[in-house]
Amino acid sequence: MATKQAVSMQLNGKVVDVVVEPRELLIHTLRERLGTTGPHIGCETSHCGACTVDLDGMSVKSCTVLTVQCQNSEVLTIEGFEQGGVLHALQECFSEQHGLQCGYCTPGMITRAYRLLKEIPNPTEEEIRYWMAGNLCRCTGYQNIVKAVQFAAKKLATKAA
Amino acid sequence: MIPRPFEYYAPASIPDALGLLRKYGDEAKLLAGGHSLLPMMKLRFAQPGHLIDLGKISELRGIREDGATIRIGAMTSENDLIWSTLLQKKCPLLVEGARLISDPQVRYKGTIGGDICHGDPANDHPALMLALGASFVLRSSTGERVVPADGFFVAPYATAMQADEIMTEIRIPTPAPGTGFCYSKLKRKIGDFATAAAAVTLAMKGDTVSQVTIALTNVGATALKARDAEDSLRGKSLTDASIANAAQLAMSICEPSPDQRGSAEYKTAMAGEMTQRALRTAHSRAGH
Amino acid sequence: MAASPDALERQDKLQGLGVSRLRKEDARFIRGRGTYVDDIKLPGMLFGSIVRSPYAHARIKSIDKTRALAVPGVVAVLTADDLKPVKLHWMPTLGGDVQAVLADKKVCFQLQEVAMVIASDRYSAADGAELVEVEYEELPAIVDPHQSMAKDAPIIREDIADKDNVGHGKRTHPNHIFTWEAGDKPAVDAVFDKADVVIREEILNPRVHPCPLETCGCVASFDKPTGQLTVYLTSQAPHLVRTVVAMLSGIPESKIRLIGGDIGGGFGNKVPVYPGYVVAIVASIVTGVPIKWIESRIDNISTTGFARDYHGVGELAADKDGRVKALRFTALADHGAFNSHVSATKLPAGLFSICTGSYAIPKAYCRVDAVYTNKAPGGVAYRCSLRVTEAVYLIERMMDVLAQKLGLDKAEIRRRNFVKAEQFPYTTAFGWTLDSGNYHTALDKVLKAVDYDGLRREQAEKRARGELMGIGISTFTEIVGAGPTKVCDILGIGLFDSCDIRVNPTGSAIARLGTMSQGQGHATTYAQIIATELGLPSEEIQIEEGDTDKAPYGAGTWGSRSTPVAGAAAAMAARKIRAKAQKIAAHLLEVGEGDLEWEIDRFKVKGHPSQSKTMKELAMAAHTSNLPAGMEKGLDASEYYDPPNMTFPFGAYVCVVDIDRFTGEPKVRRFYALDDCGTRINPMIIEGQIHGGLTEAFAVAFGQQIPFDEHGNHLGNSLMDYFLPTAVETPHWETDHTVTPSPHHPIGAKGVAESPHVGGIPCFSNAVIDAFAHLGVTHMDMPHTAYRVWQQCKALGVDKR
Amino acid sequence: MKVELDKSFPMPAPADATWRSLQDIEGVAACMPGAKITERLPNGALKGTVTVRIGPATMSFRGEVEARDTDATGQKLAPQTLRLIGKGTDSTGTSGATLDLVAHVSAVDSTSSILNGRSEITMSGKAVAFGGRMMSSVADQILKQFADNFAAKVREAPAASATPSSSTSPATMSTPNELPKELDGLALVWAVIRNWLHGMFGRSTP
Repeated sequence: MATKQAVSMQLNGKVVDVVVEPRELLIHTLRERLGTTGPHIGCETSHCGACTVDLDGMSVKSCTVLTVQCQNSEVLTIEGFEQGGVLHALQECFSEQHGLQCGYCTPGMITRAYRLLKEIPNPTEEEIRYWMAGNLCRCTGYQNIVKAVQFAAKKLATKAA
Repeated sequence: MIPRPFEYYAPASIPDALGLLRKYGDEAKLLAGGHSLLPMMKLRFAQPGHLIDLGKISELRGIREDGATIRIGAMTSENDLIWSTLLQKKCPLLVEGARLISDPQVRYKGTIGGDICHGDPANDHPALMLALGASFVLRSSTGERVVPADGFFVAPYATAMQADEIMTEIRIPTPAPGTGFCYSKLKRKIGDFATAAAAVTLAMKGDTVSQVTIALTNVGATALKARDAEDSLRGKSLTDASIANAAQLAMSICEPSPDQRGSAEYKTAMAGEMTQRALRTAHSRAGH
Repeated sequence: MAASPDALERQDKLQGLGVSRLRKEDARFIRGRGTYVDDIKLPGMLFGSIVRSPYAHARIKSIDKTRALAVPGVVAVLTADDLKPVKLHWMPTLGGDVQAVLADKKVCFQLQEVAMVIASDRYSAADGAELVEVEYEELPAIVDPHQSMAKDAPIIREDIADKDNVGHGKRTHPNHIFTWEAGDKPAVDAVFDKADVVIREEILNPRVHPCPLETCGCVASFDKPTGQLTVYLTSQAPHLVRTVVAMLSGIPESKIRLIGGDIGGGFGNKVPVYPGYVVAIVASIVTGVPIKWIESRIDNISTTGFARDYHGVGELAADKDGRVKALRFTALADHGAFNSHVSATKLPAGLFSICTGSYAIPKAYCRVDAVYTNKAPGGVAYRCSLRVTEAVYLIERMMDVLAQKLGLDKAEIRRRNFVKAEQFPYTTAFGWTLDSGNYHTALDKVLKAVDYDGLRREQAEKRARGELMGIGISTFTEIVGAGPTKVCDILGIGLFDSCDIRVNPTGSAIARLGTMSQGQGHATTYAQIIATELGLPSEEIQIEEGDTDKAPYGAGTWGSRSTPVAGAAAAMAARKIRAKAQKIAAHLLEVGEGDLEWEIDRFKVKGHPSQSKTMKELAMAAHTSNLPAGMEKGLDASEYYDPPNMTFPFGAYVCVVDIDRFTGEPKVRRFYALDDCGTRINPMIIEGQIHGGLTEAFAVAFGQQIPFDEHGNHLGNSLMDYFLPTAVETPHWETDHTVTPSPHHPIGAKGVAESPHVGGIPCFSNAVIDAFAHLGVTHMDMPHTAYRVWQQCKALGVDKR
Repeated sequence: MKVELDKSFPMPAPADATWRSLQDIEGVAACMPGAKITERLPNGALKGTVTVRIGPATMSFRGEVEARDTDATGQKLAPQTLRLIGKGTDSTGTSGATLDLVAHVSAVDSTSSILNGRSEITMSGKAVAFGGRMMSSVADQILKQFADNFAAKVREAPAASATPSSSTSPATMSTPNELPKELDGLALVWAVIRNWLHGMFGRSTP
C-alpha cells in the first residue's frame, strides 16, 4: 500500500479536499468520492472521451489522469455548467438540436465543446468535427452534435454582444 | 483497469527530479503526459514503484526562437505546438504533424518530449524530428549533453537516453524561409497510429532540389531516415519518375510488422505512397 | 375539413403524434444527472471483479485463492465450486441452452468467466483478481465454424455431448446446435434446374460487436431479513431477466425487483443474461450486502453479446430479363461456445426468412446450420431484429450480383422485382405477410433526389480515367415488432407487450410499459401517442419503464419492437380510457354515446359543438359520484398487446463512394436515406435514430470485426483496433421519408431504429463493390478497410500510378 | 498464436561435449534470457520464472519446464536429441505461453558441432490480443540469444564432466556466470509487449 496523499482542488468552483492513494484515477475520485457522476467511464483506455472534464483550461480524459496530479487544479465537470438555475447554452442546444440519445457521452461532449468554443468561438462544421474527435458517440452519428455546437456558438455570441 | 500501487512525486525543479531519479533508480519512471504510461499501468503491464511527474516543472515548457534555432521545452504539449504562432510561421511541419497525433484531449496532455523519449516507432515525433534535423538536450545530475535525433532512436522503446537522464529541450534548426514541408499520414481513424507516414522537408533552387529530408513512421523498428531516397533527389528536378524512384528507395528500408492495420507488404507500399504524397505537397509549398 | 384556429391551437398544445417534440429525457442528461448502473452506490456495497481465462479452450486443473484472499479488502473469491451447492454454476440462456456462470471444470472461450473476487472497492478487487492462480491444461480450439462439425473435431460442450437436442431439433454432432429450414426446397431446386440464369455468391457477415458506450454491469442487493432481491442492471429486457433469475434462484418473481435505470446504449448487447449479473446476485445472497459488477471495455467486446458471424451462400435463379424466379440461401452460423442469445423458440434462426426482401420471388428456400466454436457466445445483436441484417445483406447483395451478371442497371433490376404497391398485403414465399409498402415510389424519389443518371454518367467518365467511384443502392424491407405470440416466444413467454395508464383527477396521467429505453426517447414518444389518443397534453403524461415492480410485464426493447408492440399497447390502453370517458361524457351531457364525436381533446355533441366535455373534465368526473349507474370509479386501463403481425418498414438508400486506389481508402461522398416507417410519431427522434443507425452501419461496413487467431486469441478487442468512428470519419447523412402506414397497427406506425443499420450496411457494400464492378468484381467481404480494398486494387492491378 | 522456428547454430565443442551440456536441463534453462529456476519437482520437471523488463513494461511468466524422451508423435527421440516442454502464465493470469523445443546435436569435427533447434512457441491471452504477430522475428532473436548463451556455456564446460546428476539441488544449479541474469531486450515477451504497446498505448507520451 502506497502512501496516501492529500489533494486539494477546486471542483466546479468549490474547494474540495481528498486523501487518496497515488494510483487513484481522477474519474474515480470524481465519481466515487465527490459525487460528480456526470463524467462516465466508457473505455478506460482514453479513447472514448466519456470521462472528459475540464482541468486547468484543458479538456482531459479523467480516466488517464491521477488525482494526485490535480493538486491546486481547477476542475469543471458537467455538474458545474448550470449557473443559478440557468443552463449553459451548450446544454440548451444539445437538447434543442437532439444532440443526445442515451446520454452517456453527453457530459463529456458538452464539456469538450465548452473548451472548444473558448478556443474557437465560431467554428465551422469541419472544425467542430476535428476538434470533437476525442469523444465517441454511438447513438447520434454526430450530425446533431455538430448542429448543437454551432447553435451554441451563435447563442453565446449573441449573449456576449 | 486499475494500476498497482506506487509512490508519487511532483518535483518543482529539474535538479529535484534528477535527485529522485537517482534515488529510486530502476524502480522509478518519469511521467510526462501519461497517455502511454498510465494505460500500461492500468493494464498492469507496467508497475513502477515510484512515479516522478514532470508536470510541475515550468521550465520544461515553452517554445522560443534563439538565433537560428527553435527551442522547445520537452514538456510542451502537442496542443501548445499546434497553437504556437512561432511554429506556425517558422516550423509548420511540426504543427501539421502535431495536428495528426491522437485526439484533442490527448494533445492537451501529451508532450513532445514524452512522445520522443518513449521510443515508439509508431509515434509521430521521431520521424518529424529526423526530418527537421532536430537534436535533444539530455540532462543528468552530472551534466548535460546534446544528442542529434539521427541516431537517437536505437530500437523499439530504446533510445540513446540513459536511465538517469531527463530530456529537457528539443532544438530544431529554423527551416530556411521557403522550405516546403509535409507530414503525410495514413491512419484508420482519429486516435490511431499511422499505418505508415512520411515527413518531408524540401527546398528548391529553381527546378532542382537543393535540400530534402524524408523520414518514415511505423514501418520499422524505429522511425527511419530514408537516406537513399533523399540522396536520389538532391540536385535533381522533381518529376513523377524521380518521385516514384525516391518512394521505391524509401520502401526498400521498410520492415514493418503486420497487424490489424495491414500486412507488411501493404505498410511498405503505403510508406512509398505517403512519401510520394509528402514530396508532392512539400514541393507545392516550397518557394521556387 | 378546415380546422378552426381554436382547434389548431388545442392540437398544438397536446404536442402529440407527428410533432418534433423535444425530449423529456434530456433535462437530466444534459446536467449529468442520469442514473446509470455505475452511478448506483448503496451502503456497504462491495465490488466484484471477474477472473477470466487466457485460453479459448482449456481444462481447469486447479484454482488457488490463497494469495487473492490475503489482499487487504478482499472478502471472498467465488468459483464454480462455490456456486455448485446452490446449483447456480450453470444458468439457462434465452436461446434454450445452458451457460456456465463460472467455468465448471473447463473454459470454452477466451476471457470466459472463471472466478469473481469480491472486495471492498474496485481497487482491491483488481488487486485480488490478478492473484487468483488458475492452472489450465490447454485444449485444441475451434475458431472456424466450418471446422466445428468435422469428424475428429474436439468436443466443445462436454456437458451436453450426449444430448441429441438442445432446444431446436435434432443434433448430428456434439458441436452442432441446430439445423433450421424454411421454404419449399424441391420446388426451388426444380426452378434452379431450368432457370435462364443462376448466380451464386459466398457472402460473410463477420463477427462484430454493438459496443454501446456504456458496458454491461449490475448492482445486486439481497436483503436477508425480507428475502427481497433488488438488482439494478443494464438490461434491455428487465422482465425477461427477472423471470430467468427467478427460475435460477428459486426466489419468487414477486420478491425480485429489477431496475433498468438509465442505459448508456444497448443495440442488442444488453438483452442476454450474463454470468456477471448472476455471480453478483449470488454473491449478494451469500454476503447479504450489495455487490456491484461493472464490465471493462475489453471484456465487453470480448465476451458479451456479439453480432453476426454468419457465413452465407446466396443463390438466385432468374429469367433473362432479370426477374427472380427462385431464391436459395444457406448460412453457417457461429454461435460461439453457448447458444446464449435471445431467440424465439420456434425461430432459432430468428427472422432470417425475411431474406426475400422487397421482391416478389415466387419460390424460396433457406437453411441455417448453427454450430458451437471456442468463441464468446451470442450472435443476435446490433440494431437488428434477429438475423434480419444477415438476410437483408444477402438479398441486397445478390440483386447487385444478378444485375451485373445480366448487364442490367442496379436500380432497374430492383424495379423489375419489387412487390408492387397494389399487391399489399403481400405474402412471401416464406409465409411472411408484408403489411404495407410502396417500393417503386420510394426508389424513384431517391434516384431523383441524387440525380442517379448524372451519377452514373460521372462514374462512366471516371472509369474512363481509371478512377474508382461506386454507387450503392439498397431497397430493403425490414421485419420488426416481435411479435405475434403464436410464432414468437422466449422460454415459452409470448412476445406481447404492455401498457398501463392511470389518469389522475386533474387530467394528468402516468403510463407504464414493459419496454426499456436505451436512448430511443420513449418517455417522449409514448406520451405523444397517448396525448393524441386521450387529448391530454403530452407534457402532463409521465412515462415509466424498466422497474419490474412498477411496470407491467413486457419483453423489453430490442428488435425495434417498442413502437410496433408497446406503442400499440399504449394506443389501445388509451382507447379503452377514451371509451370509458365517452360513456361518462354521454352521461354528463345527457345524450347517447352515439351522439358524441371526438375532437382533439373533447367529446362534442354532434350538431351542437358548444356542448362538450374535455378529457380533463371527464378525468375529474371519473373520480366523482356523478357517473353512469354501475360504472367503476377512476380512469385507468391496461393493455397487453399481442400484435396480429410484424411490421415491415422499408427504405431506399443511395450511397456514393470514391476509392483512393493507391491507399485503398474508401470515402463516402454522399449518403441519401429515405425511410418509410409508417406513421411518424416524432420526426426529430426518427431522424436521430436514422443518423445513429447509419453511423453504426458505416462502422460495420468499413471497419468493424472481432478478429481471432487460430487458437481463439483475440487480436483486436480494444477501441484502438475495434472501429468506432469519430465525428471526422462519419459521413454527413441526408434523410427523407415517405409514409405508408401499417394497416394493422393501431396508429399505423412501424419500428424504425434498425432500418438504417439493416439497410445501410448492404448499401455501403454495394457502393464499394460497384466501384470495381466494371473490372468484373461481384463481391468483396466486409469490412471494407483501406487495407482490404487496397488488396482488391492490387489484385486488379489498379494500384499503380 | 503459434510460431515455429527451425534454426541451426555452430557450437565451439565436439558433439559429445555439446550433448553433455545440453543434458544439463537447468543449465540449459539458465541460458534462456531472463529465466530463473525456482524449484525442482519430484517428477523431474523444473519450476521457474521468466522476467522481462522493457522500458516501462515488465512481464513475468511463471511456469514449468520438463524434458521428454519422445517426440510429438510419441516416437522415441533420436540419439543426442533433447525435447523440452515448457508452459507458463504471466503473473496477472491474463496471458499464457507454451514452448515445445526439440534440440539435436550433430557432429562437425573434433572442435565443433551443430546445435539444431526446432521450436514451437504458442502464446495466448491478453498479450496476443495486442499483436503477437511480431513473434516470429522476435522468437528468432530469442533463439539466437539463447544459442549464444549456450555456446558460451559449452565453451566453458569442463571437457570430461559427467552427465549432470538428477540430484542437483536448486542451490547448486549451474549458471554460466558471464550470462546476463536479466533479460533486457530481444526476448519473446518483450516483443509481445512492444507490439502491444504499438497497438494501444504508444500514444504521444510515456
